[in-house]
Amino acid sequence: MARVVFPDHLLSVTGGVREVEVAAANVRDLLLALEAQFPGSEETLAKSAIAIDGQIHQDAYLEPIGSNSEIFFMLRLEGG
Amino acid sequence: MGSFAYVAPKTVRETTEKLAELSGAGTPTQIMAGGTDVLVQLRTVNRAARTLVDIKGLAETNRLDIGADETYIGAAIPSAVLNENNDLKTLFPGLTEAADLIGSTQIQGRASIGGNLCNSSPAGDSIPALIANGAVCVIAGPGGERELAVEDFVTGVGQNALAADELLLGLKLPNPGPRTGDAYLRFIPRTEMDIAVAGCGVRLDLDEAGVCTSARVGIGAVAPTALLVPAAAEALIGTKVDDAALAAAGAACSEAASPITDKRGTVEYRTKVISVLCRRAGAIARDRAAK
Amino acid sequence: MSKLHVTTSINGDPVEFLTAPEQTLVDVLREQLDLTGTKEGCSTGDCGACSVLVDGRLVCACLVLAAEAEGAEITTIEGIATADGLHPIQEKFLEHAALQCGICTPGYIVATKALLEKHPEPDEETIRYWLAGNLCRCTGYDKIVRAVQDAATTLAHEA
Amino acid sequence: MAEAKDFKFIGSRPVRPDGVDKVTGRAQFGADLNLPNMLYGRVLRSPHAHARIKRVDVSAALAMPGVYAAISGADFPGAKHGDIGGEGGGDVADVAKNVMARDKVLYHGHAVAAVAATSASLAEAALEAIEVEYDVLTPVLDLDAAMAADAPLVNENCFTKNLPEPAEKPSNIAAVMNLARGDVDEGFEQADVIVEGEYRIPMVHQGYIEPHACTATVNEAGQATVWTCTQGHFSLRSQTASVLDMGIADLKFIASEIGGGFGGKTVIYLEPLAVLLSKQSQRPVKMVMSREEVFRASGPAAGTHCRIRLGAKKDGTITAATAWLAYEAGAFEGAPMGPGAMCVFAPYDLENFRIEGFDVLVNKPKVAAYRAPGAPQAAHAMESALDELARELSMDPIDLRLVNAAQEGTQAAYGPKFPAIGLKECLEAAKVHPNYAKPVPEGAGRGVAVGFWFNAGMESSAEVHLNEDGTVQIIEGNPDIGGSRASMALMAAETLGVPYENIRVLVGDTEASGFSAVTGGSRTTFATGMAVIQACEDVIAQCKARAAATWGVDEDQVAWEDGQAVPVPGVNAELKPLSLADIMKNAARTGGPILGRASLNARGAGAGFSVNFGDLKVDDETGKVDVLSYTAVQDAGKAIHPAYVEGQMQGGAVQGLGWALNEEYVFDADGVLENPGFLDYRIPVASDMPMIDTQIIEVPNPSHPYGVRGVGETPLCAPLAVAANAVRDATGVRVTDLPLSPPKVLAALEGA
Repeated sequence: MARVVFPDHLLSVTGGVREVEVAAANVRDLLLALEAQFPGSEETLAKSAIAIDGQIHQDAYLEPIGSNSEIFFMLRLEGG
Repeated sequence: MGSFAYVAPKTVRETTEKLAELSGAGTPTQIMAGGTDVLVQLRTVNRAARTLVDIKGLAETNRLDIGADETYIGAAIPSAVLNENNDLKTLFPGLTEAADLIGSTQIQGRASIGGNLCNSSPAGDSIPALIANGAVCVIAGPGGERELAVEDFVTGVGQNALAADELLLGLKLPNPGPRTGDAYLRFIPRTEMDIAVAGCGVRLDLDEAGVCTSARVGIGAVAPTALLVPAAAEALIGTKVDDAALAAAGAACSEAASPITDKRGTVEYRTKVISVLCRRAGAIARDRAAK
Repeated sequence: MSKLHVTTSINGDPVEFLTAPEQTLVDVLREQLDLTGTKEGCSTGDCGACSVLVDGRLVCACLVLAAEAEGAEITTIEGIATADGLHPIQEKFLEHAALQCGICTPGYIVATKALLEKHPEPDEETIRYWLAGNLCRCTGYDKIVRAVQDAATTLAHEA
Repeated sequence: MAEAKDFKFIGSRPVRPDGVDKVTGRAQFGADLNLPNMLYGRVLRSPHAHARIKRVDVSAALAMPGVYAAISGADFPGAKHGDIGGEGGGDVADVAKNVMARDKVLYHGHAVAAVAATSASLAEAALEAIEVEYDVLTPVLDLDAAMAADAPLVNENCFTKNLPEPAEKPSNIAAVMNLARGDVDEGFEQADVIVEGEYRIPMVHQGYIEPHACTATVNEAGQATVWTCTQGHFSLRSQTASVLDMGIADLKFIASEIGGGFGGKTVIYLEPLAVLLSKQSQRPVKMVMSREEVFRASGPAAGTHCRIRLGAKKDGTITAATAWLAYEAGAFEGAPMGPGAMCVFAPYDLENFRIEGFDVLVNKPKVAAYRAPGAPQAAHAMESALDELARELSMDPIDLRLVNAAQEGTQAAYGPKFPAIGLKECLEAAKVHPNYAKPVPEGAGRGVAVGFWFNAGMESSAEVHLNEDGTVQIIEGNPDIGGSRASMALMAAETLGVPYENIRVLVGDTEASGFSAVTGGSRTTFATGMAVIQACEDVIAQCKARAAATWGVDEDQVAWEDGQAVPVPGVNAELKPLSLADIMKNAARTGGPILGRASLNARGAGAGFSVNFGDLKVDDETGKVDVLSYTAVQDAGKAIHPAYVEGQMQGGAVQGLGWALNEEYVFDADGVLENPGFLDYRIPVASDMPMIDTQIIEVPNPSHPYGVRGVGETPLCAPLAVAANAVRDATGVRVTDLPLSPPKVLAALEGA
């Protein structure tokens, strides 16, 4: 089960839940699982950046997720 | 809206007649030499159409004449040219330094002391140095020439004593004595390219014993016009221009100043810094005189 | 508003053009003569991107009326390289990566040419104060100064 | 993983392939295009910082001779909500209303109408004929005042986002953000020493020397071609399509050379106006901003108000840290408080921290990115506080940072664990750097600070074509601001094994190259470089197949070494190796032209750390600060073209020093910018600066074939605090606000 952590500004879509454990093979499955647990969350979470074991991804979808990966949802990053 | 025109007369007579004709017809007119102030204002603060009268073509505005006891500097000579004249730099280091501080190398390729003076900005770099050196303005009009002390030339922010049909031909400066020194310092936040937050020109004469026998102190950017500060001169005369005398002269400058707060500096800051500049410029002038 | 007819010389070629009295030299160079190598960053003489030589004197083309070009010798960036190749200043700017975006480079090259003609072996301070009127926001000036120093040494050897 | 092998081309300093045109004046920048029949466009800008628009009437202007088009907000399709796409930042409706005001003008200089005429002076005259009726409102200019509950509202329908409970009342606070970990109160309990600081920085500008400029031409079929100086023509195309409700296929964007951007040219300002004016007049329209317009109405960097509190043990270990970071957004939400909040503590391994970020509307231009957007302001606060902490503990400032430095495996303040990063290596290198050993000159002080930026990946495309003689043409979609064409050619030379001189690089327009995100986010060499490398690998695969066909062997019996197809050991040894030229000579018979391509969303952008230190002198009679020496140490992962990596470090340092010493937006009480020009908006000039010494550290980024990390933005983060800490060291007085202008420093000296 991967450990998934939500930052403060996303707590509004997870009903205040900061951390969950989710089994998912990739980001697509993770988002579907989270949508089931937190209806309506997919739209916002899909637009967030997501860090999987330290690697930050802006538009993750098919990235693999390990059985004990550490997942952080983050603000989408821009540059200048 | 009227339209722009550009004329480049070849003689003083042609110029004064043109100025009289234009002012008679009520046509807005602007004399230009290097144009580095005129064209900036044309693009920003004052876009009104006018006739530009370019005086760079006249012999009198380009003449540089170092005489036995007096030097004539044509109003239109670019400061870059002045700073290539070693005799002039030896005689008037402070004044040529001031001219050398006006803007970048590119600006100095065009900007003239006459233009700087006629623009009559409170912060014009050459003006305090001209005042310190006791410069006299040579003005030509339809009726002929007249002379005016430079400290009386600037009459207000951006205003001067020229009538609509007059032009500044040049400046006459008394040559320095054997033990005369002049210096000009200004304060700017960077090392180049800024308008002076405060500026101070000092010229003084020493006797053999190193006692100051005469002095003139001009300050800029700390009042609507550059000012001659007699009190500062008195603080130096009769002294060896030591730290105490310089401090007194500096205090006199702060006293004489009536600065404003704007995007370049505050009242308090300008009042303090003008005394620092006076002290430092006075020391340089003293060391140059003692040499 | 009648235009003035101006006869001048640009990079050694005779040129004639019509100009409005208040039009500036940079305007005519770029919009009428298609000499767009001279750049415009501010139009108030503060950035130096429009540096050109007028009768050998380094000036900002935005603060010179086109009408004042009458009978003058104008040199722009397009006149620096010759048939036998780049000028050493241009080569050294490339060699030292003394440009990144390149908008200030034409002004810098013309200004450096004027500098080295007046001061064949300038020290760092002379270079920096001479070029203080040429703003650059990308390089932090370091490599520009080194390129100018190297060009000076090269030109001194060739002279 | 890029083993530390020695490279053949990478790491060398060749002349850039596009260099000759840039030193001869041939290179075409935004304003350099003149088309036949072309009109000149000018914009009417609001004289008020905050007003309701009651009426705009352009008819009188349109009727003037020589005027062929005139538009105002009414000419734009209804702005719809939704993400603008690309990096424009924020909501389509906001970007659309920033391009041209609709019901309200929200900053002095906000575009209200525009005309196109046969000459610039005619267009200027036409602006005066446009009638606009305003209902002037009170402007909100001060960041703190804007946050007050009863402040006048910039936008009546702005409700603070991300609050625990949905906001009931509108506010100028567009969004809040919190990041926290551990127990901060407990942490402060354990601390032997606590320091606090409050820091204010005014709005500043990127200061690019080329004003925004574009030319648009729309044909009778409604298809538009737009030449523009931009960091990302694909992004500007999609923003323009959204704002004008046009199909992307009807918009061709051509990137001219760009005269500097630093994040400020990732947003549309003139492009939609030029397209509409050209559509209305059926003639090409050229629009060039004056320098005054660039300052008043492009995208400056956010002014900030930050508070930092740090608790630490005697040995320097930070036990607790809090940051309160308020950022000006300008007229529309979107201040970079998110990245700022994520960066403020990022370089450090902290157990207990709390970060609060605020995105605050004020009646000033809509802010845009400026090189690591949001990070320099946050780093100034944190690194200033750390300097005070080091003094309290009488520790060397580098040692204090070493004690707390993040490294591989550290849980970053913004969430995930760090992969391989180079902060410790930079700190160690700085500590033993000869300049750090030199004594601080008389009357001067030394400041130290750390810089950090995430660096971005995002999407890139590249094609590599082989010419008939085996020379190489790269086509990619990233405008070249800092020498990136040279880096692409070096990475291609290394991958293909062919000389750098044989390679040309084209920055293709939106019809010629595949989609690429902006040149920004320090991503170009990393992400577009990765696409170029993969496209080269595609070419190599095809060449090996052609060689196999030529030799009559299987493809897996062919290897690629030093730019040639060679038989693998054991296969017929007399086969002569085939170079690109050999393969291309025979290409028609073995399958036709060879063209490699790659498109990707680059993963694994490596974080970029820097350590800077500098000696600055203060004239205690005038408060003037002079920079005596400056040293920048930065981890580039792998420096592809070291001269251009040094250039980013030197340019960023001088921009940072300008920000610290002299640069600021000075507004009057009515919200009018008083210094919209290079005379009084003082960026550093050549004579202000010493040489900027650089040292490149190379801790390879495992996710890039050659170990590349982005280097473009980190350089701006440390210099602000280096200057502040050096002035503190020199004078004994901590000036917390920027800029460290002479009046402010003198007042602080006299106050002490």
